[in-house]
Amino acid sequence: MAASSALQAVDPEGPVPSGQPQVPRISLRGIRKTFGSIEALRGVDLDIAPGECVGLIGDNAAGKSTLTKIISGTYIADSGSIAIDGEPVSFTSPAEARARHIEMVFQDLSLCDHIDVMGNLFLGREETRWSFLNNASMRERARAMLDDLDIRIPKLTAKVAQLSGGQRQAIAIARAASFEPRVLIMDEPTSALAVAEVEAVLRLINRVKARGVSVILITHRLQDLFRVCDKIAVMYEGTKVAERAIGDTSLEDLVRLIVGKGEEI
Amino acid sequence: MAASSALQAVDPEGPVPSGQPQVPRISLRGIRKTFGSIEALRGVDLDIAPGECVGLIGDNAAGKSTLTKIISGTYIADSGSIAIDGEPVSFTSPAEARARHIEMVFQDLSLCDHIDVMGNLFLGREETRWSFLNNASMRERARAMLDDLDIRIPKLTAKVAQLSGGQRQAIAIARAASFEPRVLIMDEPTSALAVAEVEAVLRLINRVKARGVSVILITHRLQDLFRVCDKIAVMYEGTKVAERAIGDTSLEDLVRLIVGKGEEI
Amino acid sequence: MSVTYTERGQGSALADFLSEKAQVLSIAFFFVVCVAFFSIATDVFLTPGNLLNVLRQAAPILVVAVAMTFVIITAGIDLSVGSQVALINASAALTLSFGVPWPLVVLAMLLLGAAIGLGQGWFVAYQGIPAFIVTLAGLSILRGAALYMTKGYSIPITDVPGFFVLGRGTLLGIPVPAIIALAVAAAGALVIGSQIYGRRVVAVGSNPEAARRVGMPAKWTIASVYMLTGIASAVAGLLIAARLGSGSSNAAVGFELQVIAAVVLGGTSLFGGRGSILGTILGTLTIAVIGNGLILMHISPFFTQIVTGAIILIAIWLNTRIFTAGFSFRRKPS
Amino acid sequence: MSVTYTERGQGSALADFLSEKAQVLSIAFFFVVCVAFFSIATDVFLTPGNLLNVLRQAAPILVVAVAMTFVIITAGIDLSVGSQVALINASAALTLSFGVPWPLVVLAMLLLGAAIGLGQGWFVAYQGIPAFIVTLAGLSILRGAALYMTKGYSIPITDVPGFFVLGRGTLLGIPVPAIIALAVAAAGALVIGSQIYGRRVVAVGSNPEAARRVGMPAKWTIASVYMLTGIASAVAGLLIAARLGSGSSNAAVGFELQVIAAVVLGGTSLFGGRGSILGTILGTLTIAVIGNGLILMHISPFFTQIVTGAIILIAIWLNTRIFTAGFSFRRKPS
Amino acid sequence: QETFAMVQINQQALFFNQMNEGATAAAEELGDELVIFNANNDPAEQNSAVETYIQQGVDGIVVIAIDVNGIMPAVQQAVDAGIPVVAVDAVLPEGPQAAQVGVDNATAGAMMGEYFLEYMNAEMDGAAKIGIVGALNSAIQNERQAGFEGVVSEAEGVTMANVVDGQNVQDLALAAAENLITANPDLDAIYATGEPALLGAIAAVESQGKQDDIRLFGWDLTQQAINGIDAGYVTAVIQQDPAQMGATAVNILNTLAEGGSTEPVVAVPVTIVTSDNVDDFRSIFE
Ligand SMILES: Nc1ncnc2c1ncn2[C@@H]1O[C@H](COP(=O)(O)OP(=O)(O)OP(=O)(O)O)[C@@H](O)[C@H]1O
Ligand SMILES: Nc1ncnc2c1ncn2[C@@H]1O[C@H](COP(=O)(O)OP(=O)(O)OP(=O)(O)O)[C@@H](O)[C@H]1O
Ligand SMILES: [Mg+2]
Ligand SMILES: [Mg+2]
Repeated sequence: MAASSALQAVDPEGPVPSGQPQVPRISLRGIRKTFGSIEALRGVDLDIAPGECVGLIGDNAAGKSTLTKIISGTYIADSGSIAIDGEPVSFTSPAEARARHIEMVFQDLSLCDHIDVMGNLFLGREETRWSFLNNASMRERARAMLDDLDIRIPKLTAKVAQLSGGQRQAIAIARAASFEPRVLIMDEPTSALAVAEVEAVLRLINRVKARGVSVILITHRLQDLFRVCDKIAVMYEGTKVAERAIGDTSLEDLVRLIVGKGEEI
Repeated sequence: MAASSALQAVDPEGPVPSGQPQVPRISLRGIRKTFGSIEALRGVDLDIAPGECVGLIGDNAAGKSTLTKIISGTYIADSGSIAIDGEPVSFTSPAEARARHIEMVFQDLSLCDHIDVMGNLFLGREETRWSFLNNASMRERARAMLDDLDIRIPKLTAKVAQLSGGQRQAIAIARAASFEPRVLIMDEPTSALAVAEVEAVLRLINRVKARGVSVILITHRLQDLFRVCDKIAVMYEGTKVAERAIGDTSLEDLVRLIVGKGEEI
Repeated sequence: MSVTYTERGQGSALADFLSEKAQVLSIAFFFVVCVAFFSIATDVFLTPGNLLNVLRQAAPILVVAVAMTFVIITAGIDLSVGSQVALINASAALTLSFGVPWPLVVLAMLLLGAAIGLGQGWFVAYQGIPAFIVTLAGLSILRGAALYMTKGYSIPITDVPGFFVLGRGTLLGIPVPAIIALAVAAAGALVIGSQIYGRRVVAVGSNPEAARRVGMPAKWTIASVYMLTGIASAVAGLLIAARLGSGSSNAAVGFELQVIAAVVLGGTSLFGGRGSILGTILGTLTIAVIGNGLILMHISPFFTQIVTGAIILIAIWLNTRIFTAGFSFRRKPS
Repeated sequence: MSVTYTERGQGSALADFLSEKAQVLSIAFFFVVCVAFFSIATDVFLTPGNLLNVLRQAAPILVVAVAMTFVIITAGIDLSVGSQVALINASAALTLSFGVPWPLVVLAMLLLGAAIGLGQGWFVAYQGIPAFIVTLAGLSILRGAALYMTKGYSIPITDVPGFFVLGRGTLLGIPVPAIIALAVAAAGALVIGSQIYGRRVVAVGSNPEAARRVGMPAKWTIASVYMLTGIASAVAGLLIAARLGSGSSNAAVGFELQVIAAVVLGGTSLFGGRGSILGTILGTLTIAVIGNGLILMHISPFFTQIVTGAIILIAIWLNTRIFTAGFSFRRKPS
Repeated sequence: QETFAMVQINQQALFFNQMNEGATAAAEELGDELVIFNANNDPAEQNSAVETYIQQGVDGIVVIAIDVNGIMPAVQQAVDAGIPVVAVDAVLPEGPQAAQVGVDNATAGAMMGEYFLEYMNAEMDGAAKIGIVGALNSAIQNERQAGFEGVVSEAEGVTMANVVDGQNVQDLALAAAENLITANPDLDAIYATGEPALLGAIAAVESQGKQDDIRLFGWDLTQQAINGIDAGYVTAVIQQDPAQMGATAVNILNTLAEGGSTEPVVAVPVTIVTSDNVDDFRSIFE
């Protein structure tokens, strides 16, 4: 694909041979978060190795989005610790997480409706020349970024408010994936995408994994997990109830784990 | 299920024996819609029979949401005609469509973030006693509506802004399905739902179909179509390119139709 | 795996209550502090006479602030209320001076206020012109009309004892204007909280497109809230005319900012969707109490403006620090 | 099935342009109509002397309106600009009367303006207090401070020819204030349209949480726009001082509403995210032209307020009818 | 030791501040306390303040009314509570107030009219076109305007150009005066009804370079007005003696409090300041 250079990912350490003991890229311990009367997270532990893709699944309102927002610095945990490459960190703002190359596709997309497609793709990372926006160079890269995701957006100058649901989602994905992430968090990235676009996202995940990027994928499309994930973590009502290597589980197993307590559907 | 009375659907004519020639519940002819420079719809025809579920699929930005918003009176078509039960109508506002029992689950959900769960469920259809909101009776029905969709929402007085993506979607679905629709349009209703909740929605569709409600289901989860639909319409760049009875098609066929022109994924 | 499936606990309802009612609690707290401070600092403040005075003085602002709360909840604004008050004030004095019976005048003024408000509402709701522009034009036009009617002079109202009761009378020892204002506020609270019209107002302010899509009469709802401020301005104009015994185009200069300040201080969001009549009442009374207290404390007039502004700012600021949990006046993060 | 797969056509770029620029086009159209009307109705209007007059008179408003456009794009508001102008105006006259060299005074006033603005911005951005409340308190405090400093006297500025050039001089026949104002406006347009700071301002106004999430310095951006209005108010205060040859706490009463009206008339949305400096320029000039033209036409002063308000309202209304396609001042339907 | 309260219109104009100073000084001399309230042009605020002072039981109230009719209920209330009220400047209708201090603005405006006609006949060949910079939102200034117009408008040789509204704010008055001058290139004179209006008119004449063509007549001296008189384009300014008015009012209240009585109308004379007598007033603005 001609445009693949637009989707770069660095891994300073290079891919680590699997099977060898290694420091997790991200390590969460005892994360808790309460909103008013709701305990969104009740103590969650999770490890993600470099180049690993973890599928995070669970019932609605289980706390998946909240957990990943804490990793990306959007929320601050009430208690618990986060370590990146073994080094404890505590983010007070998303900017700090971003400085450590943690990128996230938000479930609500977090686009600026009044800014055009190109502006949204480069939001917070505008290319400038003498402090002026370098539109020519951004336009070129923007095209490449979108082509990579197989999405058709005729006009880069259209305001994103007017785009279809899938087009908006594709922009959010392209934005997160294109700026050399070391950790890429995707919160239901394919929920509004059509078949071809979903395939493109899955290909994208496999591609960045190969470069050593750690990926967290939240999705309710369980069959996709088996295409890209190495490990599945299941959440239930604010706790992590199970973790499975991808080889040790099956679709039916996951459904049972999500629904919990032997309830049947 | 104890609460099934909350999900009622009327069909004054009663279920029609299939195979018999009948007036379509909804009949669209030559619908066109342009936004600025974008021709969102370029002349679309579609018929939906009473008690029939039509799956509307297509690539992102194909025009699915626009088409259904025209049926629900949210947009006004530039040209083309709509007939309901053979009678030509032209809606100038969503209120008129709603008066004819056309209900829609919007892709963006259209919830009021500052109003609580119960208020959103009954939005535009508040129960009153002497012009005062009858909260007691609404609370009871709200519980039943949500239980029907298998969704756990602990507090009916929580503001919907604080809920998880899936919870919000469930509220939008419950709102559209619960007030005796004759036509139920669902624009990607299951995109943010977990497994059990998706099943509940599919069950719901089959239940209302049996009562003679016409359903339009937009979804990118193609496998779901085979569980509930009678007919599939495929859109591509603002036109309807194919229509298939469910028995005459397969997953692979649909994927090929969506992607179009023999492109492969 | 040993993890068991447990449900979340119920959690503290108090925490929810606190974070949901933070604004009202915060202004209530501040109100109490102000009252306590002035009670200690001056011996006149807590006398019944003075308190009733404060109530009577605050009444016109409160009446309009209640209606303004509706407008602001729809994410609108009405800058023309001061000019409407002046116009009604002057018109009432003029018609009374022609010898028209006062109950008729009252009725006519209420209708006039409703008509003016509805006119502005029509431009906002049905023509889609921003409320700020429509009511700014209204501010200019209506004040100009009042000026033209009175030629800049004040018109005395004489010998209409029945009318004067509106502004100066008492009922069971409580000033009539205060009773009217509190009745209006109570009605406002009831309508916003538990009537279908109030629900529509909130829905239109929260997400106008969603309100339209569920079939609510969104445009009519928006237009009607301006009718409410029109009627409320008429009431305020009559109260002021009855209290001052005159009508003048200079009445209620700067009134709109006082009213909006009271509403916003009470925690209603200018971005729509969120507001509380109780907060508006407390906001209005707080401003009135500060004004009254500073007079009683014999603050130099060179300092009153500085002190008033500083008190409000510092108080709100301290409150945000105290009620930090979930407290946010700003647009909710989406 | 016989339907073939065809791609959508390109569509008319003109339609896009028209619907995107509807507000600016509409105010531009209206401006041209006003100019044409007054040119025909009076013979003085189109004389160079009068046009330069209008430019000079509009300059202080334009300078502040450009900065206010930034504030309003972030969904904020600054009600204190009039009081800031008065404070700077009075301070400049005072310090000049102490014999401080005028370039130093100019510098000091710009710094003072920046400091005041930043102070207000801090409360808004870092403390989360609504801009309306902060700047309303600022309006009161700063006007009070100006009053206190001058004790109500207007302080004459004498014998500072260099300073007077700022307000009364001309360069190549064009008044210096007009040159300053147009330079500020051009810089503003450049920053909003093609600088990274402008992009941040728009992003923060469009979706503050998204701006924060992508790592933009959201709070700093919000605070800084109030610094801009502070600096702009300082410039306006200096221009007015140099023009009047005196400083007084009475300067620029009601200035904030004029400025905000100019910005909103230019199509900038009070809900944030959308605004245009070109629109602001046209809005400011339109208001100035109407004020000037009505006096040239010898309209009775009792009618000027009525006529001004009515013209603006009717014009905006007609424009919405003409540019209907996609024209909407209101919040975008989500 | 008595406590008196003074309810002022605003503090934007020097006039009122000088009145405050005069009153404060008089009170100090008498050993009394004077508290001042600034209503910022809102008539209802004035009534509220009077009511508050009644609650506090002050020994006398001075009012400078915004709305002369509207203040009367509050005056009545004060007198009913045994608190004497003295009105200054704005003339109240017949009522229970103890005394009225100051000049009638309409009369003084007429005086200025007479002076203008004299000047016109002597210096302007008996014909002049005159414009007015007013403040329509100030009743006092409307009276000054009406008094002046009553004398001038019907007089032989006078052409009335526009009245423009400076809204009692000097930068608005400046713009209005500039527009007045451009609208009437043949303007000979301007009458400004108050201090902001006069300041604006002076600056407008300077900015338009019309010092040789236009003569200014107005109210309330300032340093700029004195400069204008020295330069010759400001011809005459009515100077009231606000400090004296304030002091007189306090003295009356003090007398009343000690059981004395007062005349119902106490005049404080106005002076028309011209180049002949301007030197007497320079010291005020040092
Ligand atoms: N900002 C907030 N304020 C209050 N409550 C919140 C907030 N964010 C999340 N919650 C609550 O926390 C719980 C977990 O929400 P979260 O969004 O993490 O769920 P989720 O697992 O992502 O669900 P879904 O699959 O539906 O997206 C929910 O009960 C939700 O109501
Ligand atoms: N309000 C609008 N203004 C301008 N353009 C619009 C508007 N609504 C839709 N469009 C355009 O119309 C086209 C069709 O959009 P639509 O939302 O109908 O697609 P869709 O088939 O629902 O796609 P998706 O599967 O991604 O939701 C898109 O190109 C979109 O940009
Ligand atoms: Mg989620
Ligand atoms: Mg769609």
